[in-house]
Amino acid sequence: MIMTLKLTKEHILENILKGKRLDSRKLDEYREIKIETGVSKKAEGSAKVTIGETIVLAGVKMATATPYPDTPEEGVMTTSAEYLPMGAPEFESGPPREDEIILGRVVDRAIRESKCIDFKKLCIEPKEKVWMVFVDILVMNHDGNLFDACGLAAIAALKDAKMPTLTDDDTIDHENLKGSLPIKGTPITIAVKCYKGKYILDTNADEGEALTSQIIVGSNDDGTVSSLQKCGTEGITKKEIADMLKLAVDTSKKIRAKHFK
Amino acid sequence: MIMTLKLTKEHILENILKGKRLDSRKLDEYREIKIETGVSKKAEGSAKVTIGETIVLAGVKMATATPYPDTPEEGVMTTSAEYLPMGAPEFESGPPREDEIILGRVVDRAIRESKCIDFKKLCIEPKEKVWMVFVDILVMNHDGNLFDACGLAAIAALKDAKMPTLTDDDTIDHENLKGSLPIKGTPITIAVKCYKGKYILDTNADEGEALTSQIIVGSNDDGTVSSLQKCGTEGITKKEIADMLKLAVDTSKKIRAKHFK
Amino acid sequence: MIMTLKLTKEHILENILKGKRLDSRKLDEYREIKIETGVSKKAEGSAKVTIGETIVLAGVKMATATPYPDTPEEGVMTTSAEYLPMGAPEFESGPPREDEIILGRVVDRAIRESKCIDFKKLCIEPKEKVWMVFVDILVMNHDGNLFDACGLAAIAALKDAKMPTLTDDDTIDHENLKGSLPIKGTPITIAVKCYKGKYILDTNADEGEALTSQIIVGSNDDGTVSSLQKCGTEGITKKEIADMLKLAVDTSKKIRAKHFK
Amino acid sequence: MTKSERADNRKLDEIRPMKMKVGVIKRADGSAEVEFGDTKVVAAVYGPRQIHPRHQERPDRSVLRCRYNMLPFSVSDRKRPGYDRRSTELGKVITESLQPALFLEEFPKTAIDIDMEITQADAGTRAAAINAASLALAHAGIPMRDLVTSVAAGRANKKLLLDMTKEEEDAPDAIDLPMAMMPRTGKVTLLQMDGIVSPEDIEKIVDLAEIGCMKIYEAQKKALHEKYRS
Amino acid sequence: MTKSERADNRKLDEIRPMKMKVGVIKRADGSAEVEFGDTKVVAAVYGPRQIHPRHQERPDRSVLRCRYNMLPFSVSDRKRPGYDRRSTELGKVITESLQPALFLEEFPKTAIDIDMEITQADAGTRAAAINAASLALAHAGIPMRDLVTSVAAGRANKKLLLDMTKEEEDAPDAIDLPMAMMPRTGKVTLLQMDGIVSPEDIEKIVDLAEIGCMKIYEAQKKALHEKYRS
Amino acid sequence: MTKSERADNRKLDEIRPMKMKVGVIKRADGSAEVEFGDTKVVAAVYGPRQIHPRHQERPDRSVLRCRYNMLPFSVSDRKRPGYDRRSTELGKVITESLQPALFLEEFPKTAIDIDMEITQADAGTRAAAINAASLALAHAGIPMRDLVTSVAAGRANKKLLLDMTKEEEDAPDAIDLPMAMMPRTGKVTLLQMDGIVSPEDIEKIVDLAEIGCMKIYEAQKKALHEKYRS
Repeated sequence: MIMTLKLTKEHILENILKGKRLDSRKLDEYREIKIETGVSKKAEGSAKVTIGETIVLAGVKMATATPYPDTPEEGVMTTSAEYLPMGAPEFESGPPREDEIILGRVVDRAIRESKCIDFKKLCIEPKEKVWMVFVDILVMNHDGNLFDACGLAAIAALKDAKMPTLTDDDTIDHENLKGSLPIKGTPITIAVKCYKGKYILDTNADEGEALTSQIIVGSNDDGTVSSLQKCGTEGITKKEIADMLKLAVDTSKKIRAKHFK
Repeated sequence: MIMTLKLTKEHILENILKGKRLDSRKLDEYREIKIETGVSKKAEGSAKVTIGETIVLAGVKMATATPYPDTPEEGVMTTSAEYLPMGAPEFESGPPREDEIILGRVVDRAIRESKCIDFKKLCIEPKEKVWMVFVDILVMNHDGNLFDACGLAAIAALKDAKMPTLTDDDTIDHENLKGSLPIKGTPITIAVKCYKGKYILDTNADEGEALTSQIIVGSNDDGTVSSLQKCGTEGITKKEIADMLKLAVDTSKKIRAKHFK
Repeated sequence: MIMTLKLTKEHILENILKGKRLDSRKLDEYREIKIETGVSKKAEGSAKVTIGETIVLAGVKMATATPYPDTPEEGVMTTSAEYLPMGAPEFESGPPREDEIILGRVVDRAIRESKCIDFKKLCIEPKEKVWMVFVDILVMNHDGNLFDACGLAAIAALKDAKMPTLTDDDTIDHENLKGSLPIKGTPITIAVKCYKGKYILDTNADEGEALTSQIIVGSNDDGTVSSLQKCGTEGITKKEIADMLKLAVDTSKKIRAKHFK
Repeated sequence: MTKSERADNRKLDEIRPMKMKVGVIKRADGSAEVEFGDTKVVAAVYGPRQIHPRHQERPDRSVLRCRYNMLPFSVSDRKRPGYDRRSTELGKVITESLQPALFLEEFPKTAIDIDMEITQADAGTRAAAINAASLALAHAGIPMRDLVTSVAAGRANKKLLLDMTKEEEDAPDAIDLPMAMMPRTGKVTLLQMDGIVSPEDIEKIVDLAEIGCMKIYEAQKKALHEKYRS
Repeated sequence: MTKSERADNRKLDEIRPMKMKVGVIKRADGSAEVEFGDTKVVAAVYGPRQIHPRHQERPDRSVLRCRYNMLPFSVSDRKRPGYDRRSTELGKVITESLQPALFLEEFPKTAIDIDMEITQADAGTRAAAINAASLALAHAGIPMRDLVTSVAAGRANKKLLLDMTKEEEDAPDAIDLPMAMMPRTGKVTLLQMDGIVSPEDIEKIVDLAEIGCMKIYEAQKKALHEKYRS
Repeated sequence: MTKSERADNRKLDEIRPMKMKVGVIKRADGSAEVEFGDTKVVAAVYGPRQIHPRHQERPDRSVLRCRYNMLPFSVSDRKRPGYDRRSTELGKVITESLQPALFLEEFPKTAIDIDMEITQADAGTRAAAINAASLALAHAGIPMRDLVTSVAAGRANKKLLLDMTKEEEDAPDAIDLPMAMMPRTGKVTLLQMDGIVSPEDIEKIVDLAEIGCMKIYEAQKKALHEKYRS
């Protein structure tokens, strides 16, 4: 899948300038996206997202915690992404690498900043006890476009999740679930890569090696944007920013319409 | 003590096939076992076990802790084994290695699964406060057969231990001890090595390098078995399992009779 | 600044035997010392100390904590020193190195053992809640004599510190400060190096590489000593100890008089 | 009580519904997904390949390295990511259960890495992981003496049982004996046990586990055939 | 409300009082201290130099490594020393914001290390850190295509603002957009954003940030001239 | 009160009952066990030997590495295993106390490793550890200028005392001064102190510690003779 030869990289770039891709997709064309929910019975919510050969799992677990002193009546969420060693030959288990941290934080911000979760409703007792939502995202097979895949998996797992209940002696009953998480809307994360004025969506692993400049856009049902992050070691112009923003918002609408009715 | 030459290994194996050992012991013959208790005054209980040149120290300390939610009226025990850097040239201090973890966990299970400790009696206040028993086992000189030595040291230290008391303001008084731990019976861990139909007990360091296949059996006063673990990279037959089980149980009876009246 | 050539080291040592230094200071002469306080608005107290080109920052932060069981009515203090990567080409970020740990612990002891802080006054509620004082010392540019610089920065930051207040719901208000920390006196840490009967103060980075034997003395306003530590891989005589002690106490008096009226 | 009276209506020597699928992780050299009832595991193999860190390299053989990992949401109370003592132990005993089937001396100076991820845990995770790893090794084309096949047998409520559920494992008299073997030679390559039992009963439970292994062996071979037929 | 009505009486497109000083850390190859209002940062550069650990070495270029670190007392509640996820992320995005300005291929097999220490934090720390790092690189004599210059713009209380304070960032409708650019070419090298906003408003905020960058660029050049005049 | 009035009836300049035994850890190149009252320590030496990790190697000398470790059950409240700041500090100061007695330049590119394990702690553990390490070095046949010998002296309840107990260390006016020396030359190789005291009293306490070191030196020599006589 990954051809490490320099030739491949140059070949990919030459084709993109002509508006072509090696797998004959258009520059803004996605591979097939599949979203399955409820894939792990032990999780409060879970989702498996495949985009082409890329496979990502996300699971939601809940626990109780003390709220932060500055938001004594709000629940908390923590999102992290991890590359499983099985996901690619170059992944190895160990402390979280920069790329994993950024992946987790970008997905986290897209969800958090969209304010789609009503954290006030996750308060059990002000100042004392709130629900803590863990979103764990695992990359099982890496064939590119992890930002889109992880963002979709996270929001799909959150929307799939049911609330656990508290027993009389205040322990959590993970079997007896009741109602969904308080979520409104579907924030979606889209990575748009750019190369000499061309904009490319859903890059596979080889393309991702060749194309590093990108912005990742988290946007909402109403077309607003709630998070933005540029990655890569090349500068981009203001015009490119505006174009890529528009492309990301439009693309998120299509995906939302198709996969989250 | 450890001769690393391949010759040594072959020499050991050839002799074993003839039923002989380099130090002229029989295959099922132990080196001298010595068990001293009360070797560290600061510990609630302690024991030093020597088997030939192998030296192992175990100490018991107690603290208070919150019980696990699923056993709100039971105390807890944690057992760990560590190779001290002094124990052999190849030991180095650092994070626990696989072998140390398995050594600690096998000894832990032999004691825990025998149910010799009445954890209910280690409850101070249900759901709130129980006794936590720490068993720390240290390998001071490694000349083989660490499973037997560590198992003996752990149970001897537990049987030697006295309960600390709680002061009026709920701190632990380690000077004012009162009564033994609630222990019945003497689970004993025996490692039986096998090589082409021969069963060997109490291997020294050189023999241990040459012979890796073994089962470690935790057994009790009444001849029942409460833990079992195969180690080593060779398969064994069902007949060998049955033979080794019997040998382990018989051996544990002899050691129990001699060292724990 | 650091000349790593052996020649430099020998040159430094030859000169010291003649009572001379490469920068033409006398053996007991300091470079210029500057102490600025209030250098970080977010800290409860802070100080920047420069001695020649050496720059050290110290900051005090306070938090609440549970007291130690054996001192249920006393606040606690923790002091640590860290080499910032910017401080010298040989510093690298990572786990604390031996030298950093010793630097932090020597400064901590000089302050703690002088009993200049009245820890009883840092009790909020006996057994339950006390103030915890964090003193963080950072080496920003290392041109020698870190013990003196860090000791001065720590005590200057502590004397600069104001107490935060507690809000009605027991959170800390770091904006609303009230009164100083309960500190009496000014313990000062002086490192005296010795070489063949010569005593040298305030060594720069090159000199510090050449001269490793030293004692570090923490002393007080009344001329008493409250901490002492020998460092370096050479032995010293009893007479040298006595001489160096006296030199350190006298020097601390001069510095105290000049910089802490 | 009849033989079929288990909470899930299985017979005493019946294995939970199994699913096995080979070739689920495209980037890996070999992979498989295995389900036993509500226990699910994915295993993937990389290798033989260059070994990092290099000091682990052996001049005369390949080094087999197995990682056993539970995903954070595979259990009721979230599991903190990262190694713990249990997973370290299981990585080691699983390595030892698979090694007898491999010809490591044929691939000197390399590593064979197996990553086993438990995606849903309901008893028998180590046996499921071994079965999946064994399929993934075969799928990777790594030469093997035999498939390694694994199941736990044990006792609950005075009955000897095959492939216990979490519920059965919680019985007051429960004993749990996970075993792995190479069916062609009958050699046992993993054997662990917890719980008080007589040596005679251990032999019966080992026999029961052997029966289970034979059934699983057939299922493994079928899964491999399906992969290569398609 | 007039345009000048911000809590600190600044105009909407006004930057907080700036101080920039080059050459503050003698041991380093280059260094600078930068203040924006109550935010203070010191940056120092070492390199190009030999790289440790050696496996990070690249045969065809220098490796730029940026550390962003908040001192424990730079914030209200003491920050535990050591890396956290936020500082790891910022180290990475700051690296990417500076790299386009450098000629890393001219120094193969070396590292260029930048240490940025936040001594006092009141919003805009990453922008201040980039400005300081850029000055430190220039001071170290490392060839650059352009200075990199950075500021955050955003929205608070329905107004679009430049260089927000911590107070402004806490407004219920706040959005914060830190940006870095190379002024000569107008290429944006860092862009992040949090908070709900329309794509059109993003464009306006980017324009505002660009105005800020131009002002900071002048201040940076002045600070370098002062250093070299003296 | 007479001079002999200490809680344990010792004289002010009397050392607690000592036991010293050489050669207690067979695998080590040298070893010793030392007791001072209720303080017990075992020390063992490996080396000169190849050094790992290799980057610690020095071309012109051996590297002395000392580990000081308290066993978890050597103190009243269990000590968590693993390094802490105190044990790191003690490892370093003990290294510096022993190094002056060794000829490290005779064993370039090697390590000499000393492991000191406190099995029972009741004051004076670092002094006991140094005495044991010194015996272990001699037992390992490593050439030394002199044995290093160590004891703590100090003050409690207004009296200057040798070899204080934990109880004495807890007196409100306590000062504790651990010292090590090479008796033949009188060179002090370790000196630490905590507690408020005049410079004049420090000199007296150092004199007292010197007296203690001389007594311990005799005991060390006797322990070595006993080992080699037998």
